[in-house]
Amino acid sequence: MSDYRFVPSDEPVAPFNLLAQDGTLHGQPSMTDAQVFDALRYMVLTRTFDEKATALQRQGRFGTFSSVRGQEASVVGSSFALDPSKDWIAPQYRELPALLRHGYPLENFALYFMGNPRGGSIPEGVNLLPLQISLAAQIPQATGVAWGLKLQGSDGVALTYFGDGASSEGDFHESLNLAGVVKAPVIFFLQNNGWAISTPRAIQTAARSFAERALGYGIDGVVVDGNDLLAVYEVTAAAVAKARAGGGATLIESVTYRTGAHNTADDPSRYIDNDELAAWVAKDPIERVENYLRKKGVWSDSDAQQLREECAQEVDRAVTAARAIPLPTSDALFDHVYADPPALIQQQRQTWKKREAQS
Amino acid sequence: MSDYRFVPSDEPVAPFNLLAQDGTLHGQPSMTDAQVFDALRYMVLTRTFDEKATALQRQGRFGTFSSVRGQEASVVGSSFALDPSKDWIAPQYRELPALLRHGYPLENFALYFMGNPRGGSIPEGVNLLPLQISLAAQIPQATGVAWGLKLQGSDGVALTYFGDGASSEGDFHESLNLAGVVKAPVIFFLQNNGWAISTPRAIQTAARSFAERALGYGIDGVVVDGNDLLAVYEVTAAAVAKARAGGGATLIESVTYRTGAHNTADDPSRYIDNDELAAWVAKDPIERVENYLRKKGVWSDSDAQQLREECAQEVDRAVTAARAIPLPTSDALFDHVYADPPALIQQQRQTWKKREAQS
Amino acid sequence: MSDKTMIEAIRECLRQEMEADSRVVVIGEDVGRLGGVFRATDGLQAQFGKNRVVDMPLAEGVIIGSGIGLAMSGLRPVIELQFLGFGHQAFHQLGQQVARLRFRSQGRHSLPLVIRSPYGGGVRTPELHSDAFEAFYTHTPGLKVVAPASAHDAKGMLAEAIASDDPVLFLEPLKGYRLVKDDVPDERFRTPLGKLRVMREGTDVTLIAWSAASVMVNQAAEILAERGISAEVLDLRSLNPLDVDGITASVEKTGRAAVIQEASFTGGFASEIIATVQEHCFYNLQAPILRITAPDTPYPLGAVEDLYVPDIDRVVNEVTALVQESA
Amino acid sequence: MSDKTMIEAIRECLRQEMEADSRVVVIGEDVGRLGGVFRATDGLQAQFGKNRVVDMPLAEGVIIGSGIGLAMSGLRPVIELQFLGFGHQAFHQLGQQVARLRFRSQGRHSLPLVIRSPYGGGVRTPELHSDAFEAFYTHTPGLKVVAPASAHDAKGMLAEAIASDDPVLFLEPLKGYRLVKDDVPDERFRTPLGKLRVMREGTDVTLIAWSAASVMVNQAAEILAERGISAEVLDLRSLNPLDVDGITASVEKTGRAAVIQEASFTGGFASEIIATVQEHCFYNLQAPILRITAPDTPYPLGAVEDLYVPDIDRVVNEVTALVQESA
Ligand SMILES: Cc1ncc(C[n+]2csc(CCOP(=O)(O)OP(=O)(O)O)c2C)c(N)n1
Ligand SMILES: Cc1ncc(C[n+]2csc(CCOP(=O)(O)OP(=O)(O)O)c2C)c(N)n1
Ligand SMILES: [Mg+2]
Ligand SMILES: [Mg+2]
Repeated sequence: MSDYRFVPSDEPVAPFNLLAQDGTLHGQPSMTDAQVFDALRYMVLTRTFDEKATALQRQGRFGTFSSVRGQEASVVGSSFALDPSKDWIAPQYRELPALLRHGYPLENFALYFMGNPRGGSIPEGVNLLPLQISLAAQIPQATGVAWGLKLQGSDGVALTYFGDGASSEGDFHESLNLAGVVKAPVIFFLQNNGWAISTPRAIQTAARSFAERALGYGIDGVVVDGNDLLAVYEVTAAAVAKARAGGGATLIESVTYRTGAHNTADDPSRYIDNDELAAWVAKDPIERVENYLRKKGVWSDSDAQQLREECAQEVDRAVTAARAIPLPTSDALFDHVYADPPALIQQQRQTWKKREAQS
Repeated sequence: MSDYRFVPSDEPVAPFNLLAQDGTLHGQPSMTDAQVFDALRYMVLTRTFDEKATALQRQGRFGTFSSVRGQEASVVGSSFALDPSKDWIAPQYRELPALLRHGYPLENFALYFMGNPRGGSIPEGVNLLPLQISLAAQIPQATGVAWGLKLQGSDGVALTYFGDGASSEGDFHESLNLAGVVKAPVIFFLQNNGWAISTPRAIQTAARSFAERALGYGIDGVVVDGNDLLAVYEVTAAAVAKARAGGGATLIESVTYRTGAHNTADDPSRYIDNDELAAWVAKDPIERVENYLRKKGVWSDSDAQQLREECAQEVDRAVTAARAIPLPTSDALFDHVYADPPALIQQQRQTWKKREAQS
Repeated sequence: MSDKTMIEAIRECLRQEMEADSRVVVIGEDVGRLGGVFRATDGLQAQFGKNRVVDMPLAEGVIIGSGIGLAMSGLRPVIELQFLGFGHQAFHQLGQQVARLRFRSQGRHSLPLVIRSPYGGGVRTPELHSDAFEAFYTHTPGLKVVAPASAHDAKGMLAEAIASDDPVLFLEPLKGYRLVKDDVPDERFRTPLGKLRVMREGTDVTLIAWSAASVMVNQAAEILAERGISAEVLDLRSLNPLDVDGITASVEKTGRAAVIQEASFTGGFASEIIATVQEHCFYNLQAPILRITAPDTPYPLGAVEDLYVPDIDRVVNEVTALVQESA
Repeated sequence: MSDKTMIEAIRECLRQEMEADSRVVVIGEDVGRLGGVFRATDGLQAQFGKNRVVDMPLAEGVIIGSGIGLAMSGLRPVIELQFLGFGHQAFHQLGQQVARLRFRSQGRHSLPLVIRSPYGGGVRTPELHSDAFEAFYTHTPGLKVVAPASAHDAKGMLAEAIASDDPVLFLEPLKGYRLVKDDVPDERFRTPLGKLRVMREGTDVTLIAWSAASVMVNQAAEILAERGISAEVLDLRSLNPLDVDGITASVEKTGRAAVIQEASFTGGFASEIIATVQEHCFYNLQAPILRITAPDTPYPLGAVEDLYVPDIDRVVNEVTALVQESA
């Protein structure tokens, strides 16, 4: 860990990096080739999903949603450092591949963004919090989960995703501070993707880096190149290992870029700088991994082609399955609100059912 | 400023200090003797008030309130760096001498803690926010005041007081971050007095110092010996000068100690460490200033005696005046709630008046 | 006069008030370059500069809290809360600070502060974006709460709110932003707070609503009329101050009342209206006052929101039953 | 059985539930070494250690938010909010997260979480410490809200809340902590939520209250009895779930009702009760339902709080007038 830890200094911190865009390696990654293949699959799968869902949304056949485009290495690299059987994820809303790897079905994600409450359903045993729309609200919760695991003697950790925008909320501060005090095994994974809707990073904070904030909470902070799958994995795995060993929390700032729109309702041409965008598109994280594998001689055009075909099929399957699910009835308003629903709510359920039957 | 600015380093920061407890000087203070005399007066005045009000409270003749005991140098030194004609103070609740110097009458303070709403009244022209009970809520407001002064071309600044406890609230983070972004001329004056009621500093945060947090907002941070009047003044005056000149915000951590109870309802014997307390009582800020003046040969026992007599008289006058004010009527519930009260509230006022007349 | 959508009326009001008074500043998330996620502030930063139309860091607490400070320093801030649901993040500033500053400082600090926020459902927004949370704010003494349903009122009441020395929470029906369109004067004008608007006169029953629900209820009244039921429709527009006299006069005339709200059943502002009506019109009432609301469950995702928010059918059916059963 | 003050009953309940279930943990400001500012948790840290009774940094948002996480991880947290007014700082966690987690995760995550908080006035606390803010939480679907008035109920209902898989806001009348004293079983027991308590039977009028107001109203009923007015006093105890049947049965019998709350007038929980009573008992009511509340102003400083909070005199006078005018 000590290699990446944010060490107070008067110099701005350069993000930790292992892989150049052309696939050249700068250090010793600990990800195996098998892991990289698997990771690449999640990256391409969600890129495929993003493209398909965006197209469907334009035709009015899908809801508004936020794609992970451009941030795939950041999300996949970090989630690969977790053990889904005992570690937890508390997501924001832009981390589809992490959810999938952790066990959340793609079909549910599609269903959720088609507006069906059932889409929110998290399978039993999947250690996941719901998608979070109320920015930063998941950060205290992740801290609590991690702390609770520790109190109960588990060596599981919690990792929470959130954006540069969300980091300005008070919940960020309160959580990192508590994590420092109780030494919670939590990884605060801040995706600095340059934007919060139309608000650029420079308006979000005057800090040189977000990671520096870790100092003020007595936890470790790191900055990593978020478009570098290997580096993100490396840093996150180190933070996870430290947390498991009782070393407490880490704030990881993953420097990346949202190369798509904020969501399918957003028009970034109103505010985005085209040159900046182009520069980041040129750092595409999927290309970078493929360049790496090609350089190693373990990846060919036909491998790439086959992967894309498989992903297209998987996405089609999930979307078709989600679309085949009938529209929910009024019961969907009442299910799961309470473990033990008050009489008044039970009566309302009946009233709603009756009204539905009559119309 | 650069002498005190928190410079990132791997070493813990030692608080900036000018004056040893025995009155020996370690540097070049910019406070004049006249200022020091004046400051000492505020320190002794409020110490006198605290003792009197505590005694009255025990007899049931005064409300629960929080004394500034032990923190007089911290509060007085910082407030002396302000120009009441254009600078603003946003207090917490433990900064009586700063309020007095800024123009708030001692009588109002007494009235407020006797439970009379009129005590909250701030004279026109006094640039003060109300006492803040909802911890940290004044910090965003101070940031807004400072920013507003700047937007309107004034060179006034705002200074806000808050405790180590309050610094854990989200409002702290959101405010310092905004101040960094808009370069608001605001001084965040954090009084680290070791305690938040019974919660010690070590449970409040794992950070080495609170001042380090400044880095994460792109503003300056300083740690100062809060029992050293000259040092506190020096550091605050530098922060004020910087803010006036357009240099933005500063976080000042004033390291001091609450040598009294949290408030008159609190029983610190349940949680306080007696040795720690004794060590801090030995650093009494009033004694330190008097030692300094004595060493300079400008202070005698009879000066000290006279000052205390004057202060006792002033406190008596204020408390007597406050006690002479008749108990408020039900109008006090309705006055000043709205600039333009809704009809319903006007009717309620009449109803309450009528009921009062009948009973 | 010209036909304007609600969002156009709001934007025009902001522009004109900013032109007329240089103390008026606009702050919020994405209000500058983007012109707001609903474009209410479109063009304002280009016209008035970055010091008067400010994109803020993403933190509702300090957006409201610093707005309080801006107001104390002499400005007249108009804050855009991106969605009313995120008022929860600033609830301590809204409920304890904004609403009480004048009282706590015993009149030393006025708070000429407007908080504009889109609210309400019906347009398939994500979770936590659609709830009609007005009842939290109408139970907050010191805070005025306005919820217009027409473009005309949106312009006139926003101007009034900006001119007010009391803080005003200004609720905009996001469903109505582009759907609602009516005649609005081109020049500046003000519509006083505290008077309801009779949208339609009637004799059999008084239907009471505000914001987007008023529009829906008025359409329902049309259908009721075809069925021979003459409904008077009141658009409250201003929730605090509340036009108790206006409500009372109508219910005394019709003898029946229904209150329609988007919010969940228990403890919504409808309950307040009902408590008030039964107090003032007890001896005129021919039937219990009807409450048409969402159920006591959280606002759901888009595919079922039409089952959640009261609609024309429900109003028509339930009001018909009310009138027939008490005929 | 033995006489216990309310604070003793609460403390005993916490201790016994912690002994019975090692998943129960207590977190909050000053709950450890100090035992809470009202001593509700006195002795618990000494008995159960620092991992089960935790002094937290001063930040209500993360106290509630991390409590959610503790619950998801398998514990059963009991959170002390030092005063209910500071729920505002955590309002986003309470209103949008605590109340909705089960719904948002479609049943994946239960939330066995209790938030205890002293509330209400009458004891000269500082600003923002005394407001009766229950109405914010009764308008929050998914959150149960309990407000006992006796030591017996405090113990039994707190045990029930801790056993519940739904989140419960448990409101404790700080005025009653030491003043209220009644017979409480020494062993563990549970009082189900959702049933009101008839404090006194009567025939002329139903007086409805909860928490500290119940105690006061019951004393007023004594005086009313001396004046020949027979009042039935209902202590609601549980606000959500609400015992609508119990309320209805009483008002159907008496034909008159008054609701008494400490909170300000507009939009308090009293309005909800009135809306409900007029719906269910319309044809039994002989007079408008009376509302006895504080005015629509912020809770004031101590020297005038007795003018603000409803008291015995007001209840006696206003209820007498109600009964006489409609006799
Ligand atoms: C508390 C809160 N405030 C405002 C919003 C509206 N909103 C949705 S996304 C967004 C920007 C988020 O930016 P960031 O956290 O950087 O995440 P990104 O979208 O870049 O992944 C905003 C302002 C919200 N959802 N929640
Ligand atoms: C938001 C909020 N939470 C809790 C409290 C209760 N409370 C009053 S003072 C206090 C401790 C404050 O500590 P600190 O900020 O360090 O100030 P100090 O009293 O030491 O000057 C607490 C918890 C409060 N007033 N406001
Ligand atoms: Mg972002
Ligand atoms: Mg302190």
